[in-house]
Amino acid sequence: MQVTLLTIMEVILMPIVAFIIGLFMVLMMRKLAARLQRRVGPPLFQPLFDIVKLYGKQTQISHGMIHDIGIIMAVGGYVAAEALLPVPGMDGIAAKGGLITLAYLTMVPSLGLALGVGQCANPNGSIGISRALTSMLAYDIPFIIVIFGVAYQFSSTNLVDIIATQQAGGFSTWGISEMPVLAVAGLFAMHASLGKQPFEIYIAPAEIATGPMVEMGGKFLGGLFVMQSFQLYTASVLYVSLFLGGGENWITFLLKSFGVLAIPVVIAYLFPRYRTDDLVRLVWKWPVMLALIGIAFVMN
Amino acid sequence: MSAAHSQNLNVLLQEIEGIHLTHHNPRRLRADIAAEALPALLALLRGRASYVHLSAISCVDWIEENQFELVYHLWSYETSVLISAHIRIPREPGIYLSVFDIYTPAAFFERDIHEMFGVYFEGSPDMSKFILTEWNGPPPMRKDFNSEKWVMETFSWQEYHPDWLKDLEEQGGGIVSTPESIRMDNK
Amino acid sequence: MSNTDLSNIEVNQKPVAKRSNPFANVFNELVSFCRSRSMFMLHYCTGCGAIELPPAMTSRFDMERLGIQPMVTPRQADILLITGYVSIKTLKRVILTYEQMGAPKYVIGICSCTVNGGMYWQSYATAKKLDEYIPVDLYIAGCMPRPEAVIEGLQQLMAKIKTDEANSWKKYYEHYDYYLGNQQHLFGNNWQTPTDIIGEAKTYQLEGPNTLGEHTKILESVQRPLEPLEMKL
Amino acid sequence: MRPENYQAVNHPPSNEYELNFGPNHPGIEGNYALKVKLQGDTVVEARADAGYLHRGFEKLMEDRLWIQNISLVPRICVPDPVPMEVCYSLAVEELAGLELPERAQWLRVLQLELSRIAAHLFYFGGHAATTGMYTPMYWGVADRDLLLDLFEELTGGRVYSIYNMPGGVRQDIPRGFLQRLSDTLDYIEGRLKDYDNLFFTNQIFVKRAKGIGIISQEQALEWSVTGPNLRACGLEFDVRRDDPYLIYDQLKFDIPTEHGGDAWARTLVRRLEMVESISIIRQVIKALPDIKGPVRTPIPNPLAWRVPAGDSYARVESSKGELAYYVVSNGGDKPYRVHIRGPSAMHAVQVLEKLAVGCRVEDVAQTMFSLDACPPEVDR
Repeated sequence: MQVTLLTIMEVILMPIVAFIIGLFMVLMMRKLAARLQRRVGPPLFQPLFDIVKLYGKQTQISHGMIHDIGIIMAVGGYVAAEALLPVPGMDGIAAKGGLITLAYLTMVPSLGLALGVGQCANPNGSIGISRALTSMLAYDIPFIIVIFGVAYQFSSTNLVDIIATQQAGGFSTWGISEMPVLAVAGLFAMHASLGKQPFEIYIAPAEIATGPMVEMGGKFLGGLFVMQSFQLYTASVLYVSLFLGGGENWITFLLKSFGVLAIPVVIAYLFPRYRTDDLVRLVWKWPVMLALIGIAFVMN
Repeated sequence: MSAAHSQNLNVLLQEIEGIHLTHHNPRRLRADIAAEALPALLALLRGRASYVHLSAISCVDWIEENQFELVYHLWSYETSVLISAHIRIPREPGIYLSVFDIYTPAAFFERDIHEMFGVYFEGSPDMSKFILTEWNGPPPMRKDFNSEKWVMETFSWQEYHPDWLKDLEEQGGGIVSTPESIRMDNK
Repeated sequence: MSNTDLSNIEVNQKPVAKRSNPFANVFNELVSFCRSRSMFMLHYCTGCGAIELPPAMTSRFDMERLGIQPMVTPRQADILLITGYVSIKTLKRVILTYEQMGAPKYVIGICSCTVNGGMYWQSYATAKKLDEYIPVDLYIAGCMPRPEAVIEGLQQLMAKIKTDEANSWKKYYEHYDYYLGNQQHLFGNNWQTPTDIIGEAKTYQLEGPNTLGEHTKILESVQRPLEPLEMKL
Repeated sequence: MRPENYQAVNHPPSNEYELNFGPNHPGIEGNYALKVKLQGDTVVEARADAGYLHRGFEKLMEDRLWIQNISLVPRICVPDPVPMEVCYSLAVEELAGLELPERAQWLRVLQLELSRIAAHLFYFGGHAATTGMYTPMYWGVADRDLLLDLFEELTGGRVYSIYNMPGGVRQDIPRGFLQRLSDTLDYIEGRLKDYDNLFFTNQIFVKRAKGIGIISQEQALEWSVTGPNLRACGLEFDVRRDDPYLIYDQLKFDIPTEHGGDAWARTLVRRLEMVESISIIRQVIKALPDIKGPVRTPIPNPLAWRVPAGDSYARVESSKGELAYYVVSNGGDKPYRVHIRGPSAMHAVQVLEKLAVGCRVEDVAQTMFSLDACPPEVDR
């Protein structure tokens, strides 16, 4: 009974922790961008101000039931995913869920967004969401191969086990030193899943006026901002869990996850975006090839 | 410009009847011709004198003479002389031939002149409204359209009566003539 | 053109019921504070003033340190920056844009042209007083105002938002008849926008005595009904 | 129950649909619209829609004094205002037969080239932003601001300087200005390396820009494309050299050309032009201290100044192409007619409409920005 209560507490607490860390990740992203662009950047609590303000809008322009549900799905998918991502001291239901469930859950937000945006009937939104699904199709293939490789290496799809194995052996058993090629492919897939340049085809303000976000205002946009902070958190923590041995304690956990996230963010602000077909061609070529080579090494 | 080029050009231009040439300076040549002869002149310049660049078509409304003046500015990348061909057409009905078949960019200028002056160009590919799609009045660039009068009839103005002005007025000063009266006095 | 001058009319504040819960006020104040510290602006490049916004946004003056960032579509934005003279063709789009924004929304008129026509006062193509067509919170005069002036103006707006004084968007609902009348005067009586302002005013209880009037009657007589949208994916 | 804020759009089922670029869209330069018809991802038809920035300049100028119009003309092209003033002044000077002092000519060249650099920096930023790369935009606009500071010091105005007037320029340079100018140029030249690393040699950018919006040389001549866009097609033509005005015939400069005729070539031409402009300003800095004399030919009472009847056509190379003023006087105190040939009027309407067809929707904005269209010049 006690264990179950603790689990429930953890399941409630983990998304909240994820949200707070995610907000700081958004802040880090914007600060890094500002430093690269030779300016000061936003104040410390800017991401929170944005979200509170958006939820405090007095007229909320909804486009119907599905529009509302779509946003809930987009945020909910990530909230559920957070409970499956172990953090130091809290495992949540990670031991029961496993990697495969997590991989499925990270796809739910895109589908939810597609539902919600479809209701808006804005051509920019429709193009944007079709691009988002295209890019999901592109990066999911290396992502799944990488997950398969990791699961094969550690003979488990249980994230708790995977982290424990890596922590037990120290740096030499970390995913990144055991399977470096897969780690590179994983970084690629993670960058693409964040939707930042050069993979930012579905926001693309100059082309389709921010695509899926085009009709979103007030709490809907707020929902997307919340989703973004969850997205950054999920991607970096998943990568840390798979390849960098998870967090031994909170300090190393935060260092690792922020450090991993800094790589795609810095790259993002130095490159333009690809065209849609170029992106698919690129992602299906290099990360997939790397992932397959990596898997060949793992299986040896 | 070399002397040979200039010689050639002068010989060529003499083929057009009733042409009157004036040299402003070595690189500007003004040609006054009859409206009927213009297409022949342009075809000649483009076909045989390397004048491939139509710089602009300007329209001037000479309301007192009841005429529109159309000016075709042409430039040759080889001779480096700009020829301005001036023609006059009657203000009513204000119809002229398009030179789109000789110079493609004419389409833009003719469309522009059509909506600003109301001159219709026969044979131009597109004479629909472009800039003034929300405008229902007469062609605004005509001299008989008074923009200021239209503005005064249509719009009202912001009151500007700050505190420092009120203070001045209490002391017997202030604005003697309003901006509106000055504006209308000018006319 | 209707003669009432709205520039001095205050928005009639509805008496707010005193709430016993002390946290209710805290929450309202938090929201106002966040509103003032996070302003998403939609800068409609209606004119020359648009050229001084990139400097204000980019590395040298960096608006983002004040929490101001550019947004792309009206739905996402809080502030509509009208940067310069508004030609009649643009004015239609400005009104459409303004109506699509989610309240609370603020309008800043940059450049002298939005105040009184500026140096184009004679021009047949530009509208003269912006606040006849949409309510304006703040003007930043100058031809064109420097980036410092733009940022200063935005900071003044921030101060107004923080104390809940920037309420011009309510004026649009409460005096819709006046604004609609001026719009009809310029665009003709067939003018209508896809946004149902009267319906919104009713839904959010922002109706005032002047929401409906002779001009809205004209609107009702020419209005094509808005059809519900079919769901499609 | 919330009010529904949309209108149903009942199109027949089809894979063709329309998309509006603009007038308020980040992929559009200024207040301008492009309606495109898409088939899948490919544009099958594009229509430009201008007039959002129309102020009726030509009409306004007929109502104002010759000298008053100087404050009106720079507003026609906001990113690159100086050529407008210079061109108008040149046209009026030709009409009035005013002799331009030599020092004023050098000062005008100085401003023209400064303005060209500023406009090109703005262009790079905008072009990079259409491809989703914002850092060059942040850098470019901030570096352009340094040039605006110089303008402010020289003329008193950041963007609209209103410094040129018929007969010369308003005042001489401030003390120490040339040194500060030279320092700023050194800084900008040093920064060009950073831009090269970040932007001009960025492989993804090159991949995106190459092959976009190709104009062949024949097409360019047929459509009257001018300026850097023409030079990107391989034709070496520059009004500064081939129809020289001011003292450009005494200056040494190259005319960079490229042969692709695509967005990449157009970007590269402008990048090379910036270097040429810097070298021109350096020549001016070197020569200016030795040129003595007034900076302005006095004109009679400007409020009652009557310019002799006649017409003149002045041309200037602006950063966008060939800019021309056709000014007609009937001997009055106001111009009888002014016609402005904005350089973008050609490539922002006709050329863009043609180039956009066959483009993918990703490349529409980039095509427009690579042409460096300036909508207020189209609308006037």
